[in-house]
Amino acid sequence: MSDYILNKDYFLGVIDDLIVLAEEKKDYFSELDSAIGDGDHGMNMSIGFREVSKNLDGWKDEDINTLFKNVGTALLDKVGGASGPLYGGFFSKFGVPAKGKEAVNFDEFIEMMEAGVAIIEKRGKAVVGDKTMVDTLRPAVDALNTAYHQDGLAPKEAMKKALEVGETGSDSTIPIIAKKGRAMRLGERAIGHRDPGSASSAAILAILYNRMP
Amino acid sequence: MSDYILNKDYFLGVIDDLIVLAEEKKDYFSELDSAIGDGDHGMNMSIGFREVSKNLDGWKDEDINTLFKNVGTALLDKVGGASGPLYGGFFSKFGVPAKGKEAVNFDEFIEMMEAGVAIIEKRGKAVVGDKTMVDTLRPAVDALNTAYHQDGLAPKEAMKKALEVGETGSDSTIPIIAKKGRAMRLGERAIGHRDPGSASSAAILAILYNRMP
Amino acid sequence: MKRLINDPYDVVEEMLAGYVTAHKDHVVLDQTSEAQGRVVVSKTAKQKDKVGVIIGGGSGHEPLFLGYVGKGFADAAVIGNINTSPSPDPCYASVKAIDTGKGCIYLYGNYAGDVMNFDMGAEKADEEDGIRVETVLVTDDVISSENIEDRRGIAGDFFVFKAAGAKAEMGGDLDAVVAAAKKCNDVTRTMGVAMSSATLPSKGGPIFEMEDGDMEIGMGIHGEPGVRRGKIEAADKVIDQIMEPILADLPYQSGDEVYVLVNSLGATPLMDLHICFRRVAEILADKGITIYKSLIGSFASSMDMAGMSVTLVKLDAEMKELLDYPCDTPYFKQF
Amino acid sequence: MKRLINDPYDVVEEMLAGYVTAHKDHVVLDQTSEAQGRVVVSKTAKQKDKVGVIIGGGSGHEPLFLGYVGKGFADAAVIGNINTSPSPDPCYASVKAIDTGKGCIYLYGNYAGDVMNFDMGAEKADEEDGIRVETVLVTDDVISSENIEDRRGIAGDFFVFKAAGAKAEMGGDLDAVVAAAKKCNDVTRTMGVAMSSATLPSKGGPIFEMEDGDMEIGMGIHGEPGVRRGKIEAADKVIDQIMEPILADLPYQSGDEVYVLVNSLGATPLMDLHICFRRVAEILADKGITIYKSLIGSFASSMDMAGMSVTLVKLDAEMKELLDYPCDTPYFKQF
Ligand SMILES: Nc1ncnc2c1ncn2[C@@H]1O[C@H](COP(=O)(O)OP(=O)(O)O)[C@@H](O)[C@H]1O
Ligand SMILES: Nc1ncnc2c1ncn2[C@@H]1O[C@H](COP(=O)(O)OP(=O)(O)O)[C@@H](O)[C@H]1O
Ligand SMILES: [Mg+2]
Ligand SMILES: [Mg+2]
Ligand SMILES: [Mg+2]
Ligand SMILES: [Mg+2]
Repeated sequence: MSDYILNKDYFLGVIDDLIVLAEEKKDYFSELDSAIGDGDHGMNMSIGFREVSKNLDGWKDEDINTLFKNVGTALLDKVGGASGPLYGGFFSKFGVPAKGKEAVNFDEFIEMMEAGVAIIEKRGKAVVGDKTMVDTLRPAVDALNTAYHQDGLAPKEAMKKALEVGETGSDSTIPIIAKKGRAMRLGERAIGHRDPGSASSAAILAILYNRMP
Repeated sequence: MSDYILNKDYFLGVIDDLIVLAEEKKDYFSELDSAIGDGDHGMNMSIGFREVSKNLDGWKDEDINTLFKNVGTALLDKVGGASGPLYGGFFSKFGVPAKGKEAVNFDEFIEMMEAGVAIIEKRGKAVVGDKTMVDTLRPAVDALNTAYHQDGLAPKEAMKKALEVGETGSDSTIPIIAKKGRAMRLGERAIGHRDPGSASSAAILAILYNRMP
Repeated sequence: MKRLINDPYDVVEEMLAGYVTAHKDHVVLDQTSEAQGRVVVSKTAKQKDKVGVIIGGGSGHEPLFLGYVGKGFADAAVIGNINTSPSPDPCYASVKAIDTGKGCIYLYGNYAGDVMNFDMGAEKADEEDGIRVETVLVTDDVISSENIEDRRGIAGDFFVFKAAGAKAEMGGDLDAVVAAAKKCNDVTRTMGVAMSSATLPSKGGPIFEMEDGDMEIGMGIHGEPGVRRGKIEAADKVIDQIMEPILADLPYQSGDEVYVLVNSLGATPLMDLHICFRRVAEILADKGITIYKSLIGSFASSMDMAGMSVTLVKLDAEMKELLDYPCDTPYFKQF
Repeated sequence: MKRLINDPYDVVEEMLAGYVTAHKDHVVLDQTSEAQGRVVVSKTAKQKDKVGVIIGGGSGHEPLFLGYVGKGFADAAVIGNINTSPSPDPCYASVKAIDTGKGCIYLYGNYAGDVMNFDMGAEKADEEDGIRVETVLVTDDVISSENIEDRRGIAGDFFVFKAAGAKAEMGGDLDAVVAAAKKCNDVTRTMGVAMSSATLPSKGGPIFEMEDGDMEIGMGIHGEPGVRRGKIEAADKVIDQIMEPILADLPYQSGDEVYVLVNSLGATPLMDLHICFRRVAEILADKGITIYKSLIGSFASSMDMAGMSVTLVKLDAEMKELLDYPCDTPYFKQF
């Protein structure tokens, strides 16, 4: 057990960065979605995080669990589509291991990550190799676990490793066909294009990493 | 009275040239109509003269009157719009002074021209200055009369004069507003554009002139 | 060009062949030689003695005109080439096809070409068959002229045809049908905006060039230029500019009732039309004008032109009865 | 972009505001907080005890879905953002708004996002209110997968919804309504072609670039890529390429009867649709397949996308009865 602590300021900072990300990468995510989907992944993220941004002030005194439950509910309610329930689920479950808390240690943080990714897998029924956000997130969380618990890396180093693995996971969606989501009907035509959800997931990992003390 | 004769070969040659004109100038006439009308004057002429072309072989043994009545009826039936009844009327009446004849002298030819233009004026109720085909045809026919009967020019010279006056008449449609046809609703916005019907009329005059022996 | 056609010289004939097959329960094509394959006749025509209602004009405005042939609306439509009035013989043939001895009415938008051709058809019906044919021209486009009788007919056609069709179905004589059509035309005003040209099959391209992002206020449904060109603005601002001349053109008072048509010229989606309608409704509510009913869709198009128009019909009890009267056509049903 | 909108983030709310005002005789917007302003409810909902029929999906396909809410068709439509499934709470709210104790059916096109959200809505209805909600996914797009259950739903939605709506109106129980919807889906096949992308309001431009003069066979109604891109060909050739996979996918014999829908994705005019229909009819006649009825227009769009689709429904007596059953909605009426 370490004395490495991620407090509410960290998580509020993450949410701030997510709000900025959703605006700044809107066109990029939509562009990726245009090639193999319906061109709205950026707009979906933007709609969701605008709703978060609108309400965030009222949530700042809540514990980490309630804070992220609110974020998740905002995404779930406002976005729809595939990414609404998936990211909505991610954030709704992300806070659960931090119930009633104002700060978490790194073990708890890893539990949070696992809880978030697990609900995405459950709802979307996708596995690694299906060309979805799971291709980023599952290997990243597994790497986080291994790096921290097995290889004994320091928290931020472990998260750096997770990010790298997640980014590689996103890259790995490029040369393959899709087995889930809109792109699954494209067959060979999906080859050569990065999955948009895998890209937004990698960007979320980057924020979680960059904000770490 | 002169011994200058326009025989059926002349008129058949004119019809041949009109068929070629309608194809070759299709885009030009439509282009003019795009600016101040609905962009179809070339297509209308083409539809009409394709019908003439399709049936012409069967009409070649008819007298000049029947020949042109058939041309006029083809235009009237197939074209519609403004130019259908106007040019349809022109050709239907053009042959009347040549009823039962295989050739006409130049007096008769002038009567034919007058008959054709008169029905356009009657049907369209336009006068010179309204920015229509009348701006070409009325001054041209008047000039033809004057040049031949008053100034004593030779037939082909008189027709040359008529063509020049007709072309000037078409030019005169450019700087004015329209009082008839689709362009009448444009007010000032019609200024600077040649009336498409005045252009096709000038082209018809040119054929009548060029084919003259 | 983004059109699905075969030979551009065949578009009208092929469209009609498709139309009468698809809508065989409602219409047939007049087979007489004079009709030239251009007269769409209601299967209910001549089923009872009534004034014959004939509408028509150029093609490329579908569902106008042929879409409104059927019981309680028009008995026949005469179909011209694209953007071009039909020729006189089909106009004449349509009378022969539907007259039951009570005379006929020609209804169409006020364009020089249509007037010449239909007038010749009416003359022939009078001279050859002694059938009385009256004409009412639709002149709803407020922006096309100061003088009402010089204005052209656009989406307001729909209402004028509907009113006349209802009056005829109700058993009105020719004078009464003419009066109903005129009355409806008198209270109907339209104005439109275009954001692109239609694609002319013969040209394989647009009638005229329009920069992407430009709009033209007051453009006609054949692509005739409008009153001014500018950058596309927010929907609400565009609607404000359309509503102002419409409302200014007829005296309106608080408490008046209107029928509203928000019409797509082709490529403007129902999403945008409803956003625009929302603004129309706000403006009318502001002025105390009540919306009796609304129609939102493509009722008078210009093929694939991007753009729309707003039509208001000022209502009284008679006009409501006429516009509400049942009818059954392929593109407008009301029971 | 050639669209008439205000703030792109407001398009759906403004469209709905316009919609419920324009079609106030037919629908209301559910005012509960769970509905989030995204549930369009028929005025006839709950008027009699019957199975509740709920349709829905992303916006931008109008008149799908909201246009088919009304008597004898759908009791409610749940409306998502553009090209995006609605979220779970409105799906749930729609059940609460219309259930009469006989259970409800969710009907929508087979897309991962829709399945997730509607499933969560159904779970909530079961858990919180014990209301049974069944789901039938529409999978009519022949070209989208070899496996029927992986195919997406496009214009065939219309028929599947109609069949279920009729069965519910006729008094069928939930199992019967599910069976009717499934049976209709089993005999419905669609294929489409696109010649442009729709304009995404959020982007102010097309979802993807397409060269003018290109077409994409098999493209989805959200702009999902199709099976191949090529130059636009003559309408008859394009229809031949569409009809072949449709007819090959279900066993047809001479003497079979079909309902035909030739659907515009937005910017393809009725003129072209009828030219295309003409070819469809020729092909069917060649094979001895009889056209029972035809619909030609924009029934499931992709905003201003240029393109069209052909849908065939293979009919038996039951399917005819269901599809002919009276209904009254803003965008489809049958009496
Ligand atoms: N079944 C699934 N499981 C996991 N992720 C999925 C699934 N379906 C889609 N996704 C992810 O969602 C992304 C698309 O999100 P978005 O464009 O916002 O939604 P939509 O596909 O409804 O338009 C895809 O790129 C993919 O990463
Ligand atoms: N009332 C009229 N009198 C004389 N010529 C007219 C009249 N109306 C239109 N025209 C002529 O017809 C031409 C347009 O012909 P065309 O484009 O073929 O028909 P439409 O206007 O029906 O599309 C105009 O350029 C003008 O010269
Ligand atoms: Mg998407
Ligand atoms: Mg013209
Ligand atoms: Mg014309
Ligand atoms: Mg989407």
